Amino acid sequence: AETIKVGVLHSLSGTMAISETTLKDTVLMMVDEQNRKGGLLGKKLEAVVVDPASDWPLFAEKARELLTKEKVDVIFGCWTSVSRKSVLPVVEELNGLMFYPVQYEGEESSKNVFYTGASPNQQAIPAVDYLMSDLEVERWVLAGTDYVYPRTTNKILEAYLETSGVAKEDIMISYTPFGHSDWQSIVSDIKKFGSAGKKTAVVSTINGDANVPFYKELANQGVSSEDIPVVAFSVGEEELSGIDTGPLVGHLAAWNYFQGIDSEANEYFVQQWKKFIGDEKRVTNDPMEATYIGFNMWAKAVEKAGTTDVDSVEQAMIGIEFPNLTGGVAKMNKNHHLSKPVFIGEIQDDGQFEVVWETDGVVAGDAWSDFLPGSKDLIADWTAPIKCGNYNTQSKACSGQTQ
Amino acid sequence: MSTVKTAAQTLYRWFAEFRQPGRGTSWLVGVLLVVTLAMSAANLLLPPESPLYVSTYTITLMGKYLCFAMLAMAVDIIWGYCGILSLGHGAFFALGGYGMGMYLMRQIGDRGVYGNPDLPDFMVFLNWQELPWYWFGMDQFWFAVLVALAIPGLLAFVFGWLAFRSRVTGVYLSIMTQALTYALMLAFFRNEMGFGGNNGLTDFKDILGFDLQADSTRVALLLVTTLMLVIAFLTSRAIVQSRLGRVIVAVRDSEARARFLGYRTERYKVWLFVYSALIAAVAGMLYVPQVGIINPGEFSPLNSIEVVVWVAVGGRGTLYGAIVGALLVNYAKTRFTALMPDAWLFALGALFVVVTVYLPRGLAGLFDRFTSTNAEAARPERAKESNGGLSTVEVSA
Amino acid sequence: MNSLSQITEQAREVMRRDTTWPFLVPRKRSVDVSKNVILYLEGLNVSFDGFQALNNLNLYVNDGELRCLIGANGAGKTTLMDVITGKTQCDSGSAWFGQNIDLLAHDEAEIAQLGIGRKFQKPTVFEAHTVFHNLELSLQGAKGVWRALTATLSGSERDRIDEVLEIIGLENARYQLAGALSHGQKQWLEIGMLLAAEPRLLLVDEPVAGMTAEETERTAELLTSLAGKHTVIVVEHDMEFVRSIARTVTVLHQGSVLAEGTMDQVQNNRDVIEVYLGEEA
Amino acid sequence: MIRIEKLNQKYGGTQILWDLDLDIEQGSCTCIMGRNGAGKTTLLKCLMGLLPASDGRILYEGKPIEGSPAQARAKLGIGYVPQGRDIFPLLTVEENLQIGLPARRDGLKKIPERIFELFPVLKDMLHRRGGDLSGGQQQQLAIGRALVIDPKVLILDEPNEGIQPNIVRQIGDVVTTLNEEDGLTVILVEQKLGFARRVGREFRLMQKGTVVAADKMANLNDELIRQYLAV
Amino acid sequence: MAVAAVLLLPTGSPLAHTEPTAPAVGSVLQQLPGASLKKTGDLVRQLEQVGGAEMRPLFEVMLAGDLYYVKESGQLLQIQKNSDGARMGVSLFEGKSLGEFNSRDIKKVRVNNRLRSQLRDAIARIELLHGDEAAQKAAVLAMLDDLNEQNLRLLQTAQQAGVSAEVSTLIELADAMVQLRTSTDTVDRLAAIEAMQGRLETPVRNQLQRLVNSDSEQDVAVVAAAQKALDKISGRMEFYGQMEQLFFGLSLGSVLLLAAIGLAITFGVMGVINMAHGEMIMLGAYTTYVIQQLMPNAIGYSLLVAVPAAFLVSGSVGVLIERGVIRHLQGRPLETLLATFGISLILQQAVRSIFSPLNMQVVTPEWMSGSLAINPVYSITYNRLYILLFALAVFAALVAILKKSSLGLNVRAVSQNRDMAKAMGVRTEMVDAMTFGLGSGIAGVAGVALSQLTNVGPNLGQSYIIDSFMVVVFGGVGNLLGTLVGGFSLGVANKFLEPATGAVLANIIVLVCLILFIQKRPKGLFPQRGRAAE
Ligand SMILES: Nc1ncnc2c1ncn2[C@@H]1O[C@H](COP(=O)(O)OP(=O)(O)OP(=O)(O)O)[C@@H](O)[C@H]1O
Ligand SMILES: Nc1ncnc2c1ncn2[C@@H]1O[C@H](COP(=O)(O)OP(=O)(O)OP(=O)(O)O)[C@@H](O)[C@H]1O
Ligand SMILES: NC(N)=O
Ligand SMILES: [Mg+2]
Ligand SMILES: [Mg+2]
Repeated sequence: AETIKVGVLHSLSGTMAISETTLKDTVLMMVDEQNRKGGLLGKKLEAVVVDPASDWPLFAEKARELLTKEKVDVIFGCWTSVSRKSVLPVVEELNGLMFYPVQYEGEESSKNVFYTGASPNQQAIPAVDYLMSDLEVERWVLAGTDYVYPRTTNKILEAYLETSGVAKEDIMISYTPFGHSDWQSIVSDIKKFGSAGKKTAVVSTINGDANVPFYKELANQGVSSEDIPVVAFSVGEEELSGIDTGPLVGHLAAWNYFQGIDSEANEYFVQQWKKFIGDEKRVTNDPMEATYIGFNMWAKAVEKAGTTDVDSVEQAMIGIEFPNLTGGVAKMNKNHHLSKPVFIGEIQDDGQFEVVWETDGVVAGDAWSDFLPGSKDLIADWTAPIKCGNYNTQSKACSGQTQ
Repeated sequence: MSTVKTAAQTLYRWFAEFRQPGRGTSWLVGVLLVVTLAMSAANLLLPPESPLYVSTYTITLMGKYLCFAMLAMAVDIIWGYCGILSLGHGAFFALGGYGMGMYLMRQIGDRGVYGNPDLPDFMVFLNWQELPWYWFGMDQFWFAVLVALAIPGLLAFVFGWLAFRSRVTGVYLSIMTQALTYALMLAFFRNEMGFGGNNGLTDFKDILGFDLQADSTRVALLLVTTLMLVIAFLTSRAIVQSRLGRVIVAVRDSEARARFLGYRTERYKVWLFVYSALIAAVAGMLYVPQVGIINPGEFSPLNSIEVVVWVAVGGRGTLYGAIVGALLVNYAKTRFTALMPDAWLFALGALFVVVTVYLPRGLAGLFDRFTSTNAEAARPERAKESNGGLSTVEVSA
Repeated sequence: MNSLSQITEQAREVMRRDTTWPFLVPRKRSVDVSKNVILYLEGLNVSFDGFQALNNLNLYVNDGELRCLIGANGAGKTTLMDVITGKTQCDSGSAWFGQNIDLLAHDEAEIAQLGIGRKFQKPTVFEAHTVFHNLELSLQGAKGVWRALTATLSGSERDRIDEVLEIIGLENARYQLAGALSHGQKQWLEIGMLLAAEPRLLLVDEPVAGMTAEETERTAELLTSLAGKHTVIVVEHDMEFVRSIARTVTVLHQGSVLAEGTMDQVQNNRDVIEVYLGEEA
Repeated sequence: MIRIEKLNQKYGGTQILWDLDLDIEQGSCTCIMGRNGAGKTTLLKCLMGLLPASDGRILYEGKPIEGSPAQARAKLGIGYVPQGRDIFPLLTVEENLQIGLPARRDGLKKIPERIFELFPVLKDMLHRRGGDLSGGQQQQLAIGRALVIDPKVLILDEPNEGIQPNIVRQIGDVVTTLNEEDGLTVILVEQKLGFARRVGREFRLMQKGTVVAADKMANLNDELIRQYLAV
Repeated sequence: MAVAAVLLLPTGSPLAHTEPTAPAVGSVLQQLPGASLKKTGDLVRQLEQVGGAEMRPLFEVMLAGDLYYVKESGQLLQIQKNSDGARMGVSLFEGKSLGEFNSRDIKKVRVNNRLRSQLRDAIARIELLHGDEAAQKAAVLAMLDDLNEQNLRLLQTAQQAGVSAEVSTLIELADAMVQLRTSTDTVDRLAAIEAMQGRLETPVRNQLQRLVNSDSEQDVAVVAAAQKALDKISGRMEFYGQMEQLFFGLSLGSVLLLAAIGLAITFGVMGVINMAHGEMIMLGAYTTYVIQQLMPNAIGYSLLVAVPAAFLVSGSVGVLIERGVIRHLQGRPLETLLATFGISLILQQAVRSIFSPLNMQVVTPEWMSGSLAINPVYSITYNRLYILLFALAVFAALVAILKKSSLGLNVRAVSQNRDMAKAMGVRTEMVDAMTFGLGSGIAGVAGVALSQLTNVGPNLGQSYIIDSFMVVVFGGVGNLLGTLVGGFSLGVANKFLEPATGAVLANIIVLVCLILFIQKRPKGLFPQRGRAAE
């Protein structure tokens, strides 16, 4: 019997394994689940797992391997933006289909990729709104790892804060290398910056591994969430499971999903996950939900299209809706990004988040930021007649699109 | 049983031909050319259904392997023959790659996502207003190539000149090279550098007007890579077999003695280092269009260490060993990551351990052992022992 | 007006066809031995971590001489050679090669190219090269990088190597790796390398250590035959050997010259007997 | 005391020692001679356990030791002074001497005074790095070091290479003293006939990896010398 | 201004001994279940007003996030998890056990950041009158931020009730601050500034700064005095800033030293290019994790147990590696790079397979958390301080082992001339194994310390291997003192550059300087000397 092949392109070794392995397991769990439901189009699903080993060129190579050698029908993969950028030309050349489940800096929309993680307007902007309105924050530290996601997000936030009337000297920006582990000076600077008598908050786009030492240093230098709250965009339940969260209670994170959110679907998902992975202590997180939504949407789209043919599925995907784990319904928009709700959670001492704020309804993901001069006129629309990822609403043309 | 053994011996002897002056050259060159030409033809001429069809994936993979082989050879020339253990050769490779990447970036022109004809995408969305000066001229292929050679060459020259003049040797030199590539990695990670930060340069469209996604371009790139590898191999072989090569080995074994014979050993080392850096740069230049991305990760010290490992697996001090080692390890990596994604590191790690323990001189040593008839097989073990393993000083031995 | 004609005059001078511009004149400096002295060492001091290895040492060696240098272990003989060949920097003093070359201003490689060759106390040869190639690398000639790349062995060079091989008795080992030679064989090879280089001044540190009596004799003959055309300085502890070759003997003690003279003079010097030879010598 | 039977040894493919037989009596002072490359050093290394023998037997006080490692042989009382001295270059003279102490059978924890009596120069140099000493000083250190383990057999490989004449004599005297007064068995490799004659009581001539002649030193005649030692 | 909204001071005397079950309290409490966060804030305010000091246990339960209510009845209670993870109810105020509750039946009274700070302030006010000295001090400091008249009155009440000299000074400082703000008399205000001179408390500085910047301030003399006071404060801050940087540098140096010190043995002394060194550190860190899993109720002692345990674990793995692999590579030092690189891959994957690829949670014991406040702008974090001391202790211990035992001498002899060492009766195999084990064990011990600073994950080792090699080489291979000095100088250099250049550039500059330094001293900071080293 023929199968439908699902490629899994997540690093299982190297620096990113820490985050991506979970997503590999999530896809395997979804494939299992789908097969138990009878597969798709009467065929079984078969997962093809490869390890791109946190090596960016290897991502491209493995994507090519999946598409040409394994002939997979869809790929779930990537975490870092650079890996996605590396894979992008390959999926476009070979007309593959990829689901990308991680929050990212936006500024991209490809016909062959569906972005189920948050774009900056679904994470960063609401978080800043919350801090400004509810916590009356007036002074801002934008701390990030030095790479494209934080750089872009901070650019957007800077522009956004300035339009909201924050003075330049009330914004401090600090970048650190990947895996930075000595935060003494920076935390001390933050402390000083925050002692000017105005309520101060840190907006953290610090990546993965650097977070643990960062929070440890915060706690030890006595920066409590009540004095200077930190809102993070890359710290979820999984990251917290590696930290002693006692001293971090009250710091914040903005996501489209928290494990702690009460809903039947979520409870089922969490249980299913714990069972699948065989560990009661394992947690779920936002990229997992994004994978979950992406996978289910794809399955729905394949049923709808009646084929796994990429062009048909791509068109069928647009407008597909699927219930979020947190209640409400996610919808795939014309720009290949999702509409999802946004939550702000506070860290609890059990390593979970307590939602303290949420958007009224869903927020539609922007492929192009309204706050960057280069892209405020761009939109992505993969339906006729525009059918392009970077349509300029001023010049009424797709910039630089190779046909 | 005995037929198996004779067959094996014949095979080994056949491999051993690689190392014989003259004939070895033609064998390796021949094999490389025949294989790549056959692959190219199979890709372009046969229909995809044919069992003999070679996919573009394989072509690209092969191209990448050959670039790595060239890099490994570059390392072997200075390490195997001159005893300079560079733990930072990835730097030259990456610099070459960035040179080529800049050219390819400029070729995108206004086909980038923002449609800006002058600025690469990453500059547009980080709000750069104009092209930095060091990007000028990089839209010309010849100029880009020149820069991509000149920068690594110059860096190698300055670095080598400083280091060898002050007689930095052994691990001290190795760690210096490592610091060099590490510093470059951190620098290239910085977005302010204007090389795309962590994301590096990507989304290339075409090279010299040929579409990079076209099969024919990929095949052409493979063939060019093969050709360059063959040329580099022949040149290097000529060098190591000349008197220059003998001086270099002499420098490796007893630099002081060579100096007392009147050889300015630091000059030999500098020029060899520059030569090796240039080969690495060429490898990097060929690598980038084939894998489609260049980013600061290539500067990572661990990458450079891996190259050293390829050379050691293949057999240090034999040019063909470096090539075979690079091909083998990378092939193993490709296979293992697909066959056992969760456990491939066990396999690769074990491979390294086993090779070291059981094949003291790498695969090349294995060939030797089965084919040794000449004196070289009986290398002086005594010499190695008597330096007492004070490797702290004698790592270059 | 005047100045103009001066300038033209100068220009004409500069452009003269029968001269080469000074900076284009090859700076191949050969040693000037017009005073018949090839090595002047004056007031040399070398110390290591406060230990005075050479102590205000003065030594003059004539061109074509065969000089024996003896002295107690640790007297500074090897250190002296280190200074001459540029391996060790001296704290003060001067070292001239002939009238015109200041050795202290050159590094090891330059000094070797100037024509000073050396055999080490502990034999050092290129272990990964064959005996033949060891000799080839030692041949006199250009030692530049580019020249080495294009160098081929000429017929006469090949003959020279064969000749040396015969002298040192390693004809049969010519393709053997030097690393596999025994201690004594390495000694010979290193002497051979010295011969192949045909230096003007040979510094030979303990050449007969580990050699049999007959080999010692052969070495003595060899060194004697070299004297005249070359200048040879030999360090050796084997008194019979020294006696068989020596014309002038210099005795070093604690970093300076203790005595100098013919073998007989030195042998009967009380000081020398006390610190070096021992009573029954 | 020591008896070697049919010893064979190879470096890689080349055989160096061929069916070598050797007999050393307790308390003797035997001088092994032969041309460069005859295999003298190789033989001593096999005896010391630093080179594995391909086959053959080595008996020490009647017990086979060919299988035991060098350190065990040192503990049994074999002291070794290698050709080229092999001082630990970065250890001080004192440390060089201390290394051997644990191998003593009497458990002494201090460097015996006897050594400084034999080689006073070592006392002056106690805190210098071994590698900085001049050749002759190193040679004395090497012998002193071998004596620290309180050996019953002392193996010396060309101990006079590069040593000033009065010290050569001194070493000769020391060896004789050790042999005659302390009853040490001495095995000496030596090229210089004079020294060999003066110190040795027995001789063994080696050629091409085998012992070709063995006798009392008094019987070493010109004929033998011409045949086996001349080039 | 600080976030804390202007709070109404409890009008009822805080000293009144009202019953907590007073009807007013009860009715406020009734409104808590299901209240919005904003509403909860109001309710807390009312509770403080009507309940006073008696509300403290309630506030503390709330602050800890343990306040729940039963969904059906709306009854408030405290939930404590017992060791089996069951939720046990405890009645408020009385502390009676109410038995186990199902998580579905109860709901948490939500608290957020802002509420927590409100609660903390309320507790501080209570503490000021009822707490011990430290609590009083903290309470006064907290109030400096928000010196309204009522707070001030409270402070005065406290002072009259009798407080320690230190707290009293602080209260006087508060007085001065209020004086400066409210008085119109120049002399009074100058006196106030005098009292504030040289104080490092943030509110003092901010008030002076505001005064200096303010356009409405007319009194030139006061402004000048304030400026002077401010300059003096800045001067002191500058000084403490330097001190802080020095400590940061030493602390970073101690981390580098710890990471490198094992390598100084395996690589520096034995000459094994040990690429698996990082993984030995990693094993030590994982050992800490396992130990904490084994003794969850004695986290305070876990590190003390972990140090020897990590030494044994990493040390034994080291011995295994030596016996299994390195031993076969004698005389081929370079090949050890290849083999240990392979081993490092295997070890990384092994922990990934055994412990999952995620980071493991290592708890920081109480005694290592927080910081030692020397003054308001200079404090030293305990974990860094202990690690600094620990690094020095490990170093001293190692030096002692190598100097005092025969191992040190034997290792050096073996590394300089293996054959000769054998011939001298040294059991070289034993020495090799012990040395490699020692180096690895020390790396493991370093892992225990690093587990307190950074991720305990499969990549832990990789992040330290490059730095470790640099430190060892910079210091001079084979020289332990060099490793010590090398580690600290790299750390301090880095930290002094960082404020000016940022973390990334500082790192780059240090690397470039390292390269140039090796030009000048090709054998590192403390080179091996003598003829043999040439
Ligand atoms: N690099 C050094 N560091 C310290 N001391 C040194 C160094 N080099 C030489 N010495 C000392 O200088 C003195 C002279 O040594 P040198 O080798 O020149 O003696 P020599 O005359 O050649 O002796 P021999 O006949 O034994 O070879 C010795 O005492 C030696 O210890
Ligand atoms: N490590 C080695 N590998 C190969 N051959 C070797 C090695 N060491 C020694 N030989 C060879 O073994 C033979 C015997 O060497 P050995 O050192 O025992 O000679 P020897 O009698 O001590 O000579 P000498 O008097 O010169 O010290 C020599 O021909 C030498 O070339
Ligand atoms: N897309 C990110 N988080 O790199
Ligand atoms: Mg000497
Ligand atoms: Mg010998």
